[in-house]
Amino acid sequence: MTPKELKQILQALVEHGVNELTLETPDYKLTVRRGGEVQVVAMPQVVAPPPSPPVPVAPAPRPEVPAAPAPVPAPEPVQASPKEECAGCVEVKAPIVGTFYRAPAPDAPPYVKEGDRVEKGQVLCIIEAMKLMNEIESEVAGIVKKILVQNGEPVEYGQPLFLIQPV
Amino acid sequence: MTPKELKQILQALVEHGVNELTLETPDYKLTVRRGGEVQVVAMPQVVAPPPSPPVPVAPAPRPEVPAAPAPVPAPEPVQASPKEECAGCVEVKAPIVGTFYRAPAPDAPPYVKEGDRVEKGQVLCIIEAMKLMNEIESEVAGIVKKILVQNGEPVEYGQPLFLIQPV
Amino acid sequence: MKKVLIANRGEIALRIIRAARELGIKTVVAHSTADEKSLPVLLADEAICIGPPPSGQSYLNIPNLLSAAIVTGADAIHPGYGFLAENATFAEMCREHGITFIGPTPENMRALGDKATARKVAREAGVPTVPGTDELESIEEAKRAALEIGYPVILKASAGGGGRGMRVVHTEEELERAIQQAQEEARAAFGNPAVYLEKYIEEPKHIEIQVLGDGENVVHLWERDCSIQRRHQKLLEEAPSVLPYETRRAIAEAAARLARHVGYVSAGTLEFLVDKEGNFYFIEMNTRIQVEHPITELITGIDLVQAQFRIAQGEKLWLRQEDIEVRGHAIEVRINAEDPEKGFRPSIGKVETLLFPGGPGIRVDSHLYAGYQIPPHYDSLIAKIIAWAPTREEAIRRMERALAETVIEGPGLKTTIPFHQKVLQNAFFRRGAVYTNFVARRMEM
Amino acid sequence: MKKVLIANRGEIALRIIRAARELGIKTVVAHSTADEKSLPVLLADEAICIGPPPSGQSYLNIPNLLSAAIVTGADAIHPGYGFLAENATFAEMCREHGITFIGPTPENMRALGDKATARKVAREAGVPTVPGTDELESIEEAKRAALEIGYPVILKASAGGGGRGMRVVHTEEELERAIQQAQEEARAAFGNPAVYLEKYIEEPKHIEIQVLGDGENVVHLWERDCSIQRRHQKLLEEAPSVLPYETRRAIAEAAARLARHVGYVSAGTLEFLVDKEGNFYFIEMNTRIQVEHPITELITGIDLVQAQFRIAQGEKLWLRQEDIEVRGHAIEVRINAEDPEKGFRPSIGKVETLLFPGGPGIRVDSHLYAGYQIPPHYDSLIAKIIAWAPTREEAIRRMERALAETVIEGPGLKTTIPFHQKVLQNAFFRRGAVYTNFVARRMEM
Repeated sequence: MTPKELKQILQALVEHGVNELTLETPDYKLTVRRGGEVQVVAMPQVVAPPPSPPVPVAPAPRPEVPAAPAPVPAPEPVQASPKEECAGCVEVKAPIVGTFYRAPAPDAPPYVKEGDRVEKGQVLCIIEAMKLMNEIESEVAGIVKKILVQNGEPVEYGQPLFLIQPV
Repeated sequence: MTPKELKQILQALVEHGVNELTLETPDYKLTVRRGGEVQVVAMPQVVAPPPSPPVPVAPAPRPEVPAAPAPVPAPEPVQASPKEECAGCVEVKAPIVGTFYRAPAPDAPPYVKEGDRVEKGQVLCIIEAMKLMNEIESEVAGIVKKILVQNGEPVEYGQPLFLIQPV
Repeated sequence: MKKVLIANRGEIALRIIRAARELGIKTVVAHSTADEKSLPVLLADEAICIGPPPSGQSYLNIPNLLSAAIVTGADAIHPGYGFLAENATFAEMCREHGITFIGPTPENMRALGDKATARKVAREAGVPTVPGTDELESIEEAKRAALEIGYPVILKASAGGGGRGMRVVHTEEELERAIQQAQEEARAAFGNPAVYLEKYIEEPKHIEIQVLGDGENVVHLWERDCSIQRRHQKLLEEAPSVLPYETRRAIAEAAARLARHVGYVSAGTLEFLVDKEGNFYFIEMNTRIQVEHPITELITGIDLVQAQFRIAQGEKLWLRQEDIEVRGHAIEVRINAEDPEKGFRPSIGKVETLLFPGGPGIRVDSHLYAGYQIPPHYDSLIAKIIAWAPTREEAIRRMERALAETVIEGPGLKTTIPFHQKVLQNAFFRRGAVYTNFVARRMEM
Repeated sequence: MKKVLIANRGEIALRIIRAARELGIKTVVAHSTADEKSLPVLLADEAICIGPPPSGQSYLNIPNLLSAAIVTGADAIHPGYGFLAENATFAEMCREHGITFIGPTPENMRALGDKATARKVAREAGVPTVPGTDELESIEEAKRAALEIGYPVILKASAGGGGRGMRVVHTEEELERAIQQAQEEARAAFGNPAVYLEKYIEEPKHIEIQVLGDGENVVHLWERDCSIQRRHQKLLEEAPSVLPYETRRAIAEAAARLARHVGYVSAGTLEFLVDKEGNFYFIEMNTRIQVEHPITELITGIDLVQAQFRIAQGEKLWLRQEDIEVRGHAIEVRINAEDPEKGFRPSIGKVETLLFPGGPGIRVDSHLYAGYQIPPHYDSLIAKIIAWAPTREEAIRRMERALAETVIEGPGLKTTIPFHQKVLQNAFFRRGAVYTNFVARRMEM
């Protein structure tokens, strides 16, 4: 997907008041949540073996219309917590509002990357709030399983930042 | 599906005030709920043996259904229909609005009393509407099991007047 | 007046309950079996079932309605709009049974009941009507009349309606052939070839004047612009119009003159077509409260339904013309359970999720509640949202804000909200360029 | 101004969204985790979580709020009422970060921030305050002062509040003993025996004047009567008051003079006590929008929250005093999730059944929706119902009608609706005999 295509999609979402979108093609999987994060996860290109007889496509899951009146307005769909991706992991959440940075300076290496082992109290990232750099430390010793926020993105209070598998 | 196509679709939805849509083509399945989630799941036209364990498509998140809120205002408590008091009985209902009289004149004996046997077409009571006396006849032959309205009371359209056990 | 029987349903029944309650008058709602669980029935002091769902057997059932008033001890009947509201016989029967009919006298209704009589009365009162002829006898007569009226003219079938047999004629050359075509169409459609001729008014505004009368004195409450229509159904109304003050005043004064001429009692509305030059032509009078009455209430501060009650109780008009002051601008949108994407096809269903707008300048008149099942037997109006603001531009933005926060949802339920949002965004609408064919021409609907 | 961060919650957050939306300004609601599912969060263009439920860590968390404005690209902050609305430091920090604070200047807040400073400023502007002394040094001084002020007088603890250490004194004979008692009470309650003396105003009305200023020009929007209070909490407000026109005008002009004296910017309210003779005394100024602002909006037609936005954008005041015209009468009731039968104990819960009133003259400002769980962390205001009508008597009857059709129900949920219904029926209230101890005296609550 080209940036131009992505931009067109985002523009379309904004223009049409869509809050969330998941797009899966053989080439890519796109998840967009307006006001939240944008993720483009490249899927491995797989060369398909010769065609075999088509298999009936199972109906894709679709939100069922609630039988009972939904509250007004309907609550946002309950999202699978990032934590569910990693049983036993600890979520490190943003304790303040600000901008998330993975490194102390633009040209410096990141504090941690996925797969790193970290100690309790080790700095994982900084959150800049009102020009103050706040270091966020790991609450546990463990392996960084996932970094949930892109460098330079704004984070709100309580937003999950890292998944850490305690060791 | 190209972004342009998607945009066209979204535009179409907005223009047409559609809130929810499911579209299946050989290429993809699209589920859109405006204001809620949007899913575009591209289906491979040709089903190939999975190159890796397929990622199960998680059931689409759906708003939690609250314990059905009562309508506003709450419906009146369901009353036991008079008919339930006498299985097999026929209800004679008021076909017009007016005042119910059991007798043709204040000093006359009532047309019928409970326990009486009546023939089909026999007069059961009169309903006075705008100074006109309307005779109400029995639709069946049977026993008058119950008289449900007091003499001189107003009755509304459809109000049960008698229970008659057909014989 | 102690107790009123409301011979109507839906939002207007609720509106009448509200007026009566504020005046300390008890309410009885007469309802069909289909409306047993409706909000007016649930909120009224009393309710009485008067027939099965078809309105011919319930809301139009005069004996049952009168009988319902008598057995519940109601001393007055408010007919709302539609149904029996303009039925002179019903008003007369109420009078015969000693029940106050809240509305004009039967004599008022008869004087203004059909268009032809109303036009005659208007001419007597010196109020202009659309110039036209009787049935045309000859081409020569048609030519003479058209010349006198001035082109363009429109040919209409005497027996007709719904556009069939109609022909707009711009020049004398076209006239003869057009008459022949119109006659053929009229014969085919109605079995009667007779046609007549009228001045054709291009892009007219539909302007109506609200009046209140006590049989002697009449005041006008200025105008409403109801040009946003689709197939003669009003969809969005506003007050005041964007017409110049002098035009507005001239129309309003003509309307009051006509109402005074017939000794009009109660609330009523006089409809006019207004052409681009500001010429205005009386069409007909509605001898009842109207759906769009709230916009007049918002700009004048006068409660029209309460006024109907007070006049019906014999109160002499407490308002002089100089007491009536217009403040700001009001817009009403009619939210119908219809699908504007599918030719405004009725879209009934159950209302599961409901959130009405609130905050400054917003009024909601609706009989909906969460869980309400919209019955298929009656008209599709489910809510009126009315916005007031100091200026037209602010009222439009306020209405847009209000519609954006409104939620009326249920399985399969569609409403006209998206249609109204498009009207409000339309550049022609925003600059006030509205006329009766606006929806067809600017909205392509 | 392109985007505003709303540093508040509940109905006022929704009110600000509405004003911003009508002005074409985007909205970001800053919210605690407890308000994640609140209506303002659901209706705003964006939302950002700024802390856990306790307001000290969320709605009063200045760094998180400023940071939230910065990361969301908001160029303005509206503080609503309560929380940080009257915090001069917060207003200053907004200014330092280039964010427009929608409200008065920090200088305005400091000039009027505490009662003592505000009284001094009032005296400079020639606005009367309640006559009183500093801390009393001797009995002789107290006697002199009391004689000058005129009996009855009230003794108050310098360190105090909440009625402790207070003593009303009607004659000089009682004075010495009363001072001794008051000093003892003050020492016991606050560890400081110092007391001072003030004129005692019997059965005062609590009258407040709404003003709008741009730093140079100030207009007043007349008064609100907020006398219906329970333990200094306002419960029902109305505008205008029943005071004579001359008194109303004198108070309003004094208020405008004071606001002009400090170069007041934005919307603000000046509170006065008014005695039975029509003497009025300035008490304090609220440098923010107030809960009861809608009644002023309804009688003047002016949107006060939009006015705050426009003034904050640097617009010069577009209203002259003569443009502000009062029409009719408005009443607001505050519907709190409290049980009036149990000492107004908070009664939180889930709103399962909800039906707000509608129809003519009714405005609802509420963040409730069916299914909303009222969080226990914040104040108990859940809805404001406001009624407008041409006269006070009609407004009262309209409010009674509106409350009768309101349904706010859920398991264990109680509201103050029954309390308001009793106030509206009270004969003293109906004839306008209201004063700050009305609820205690006439409602025995």
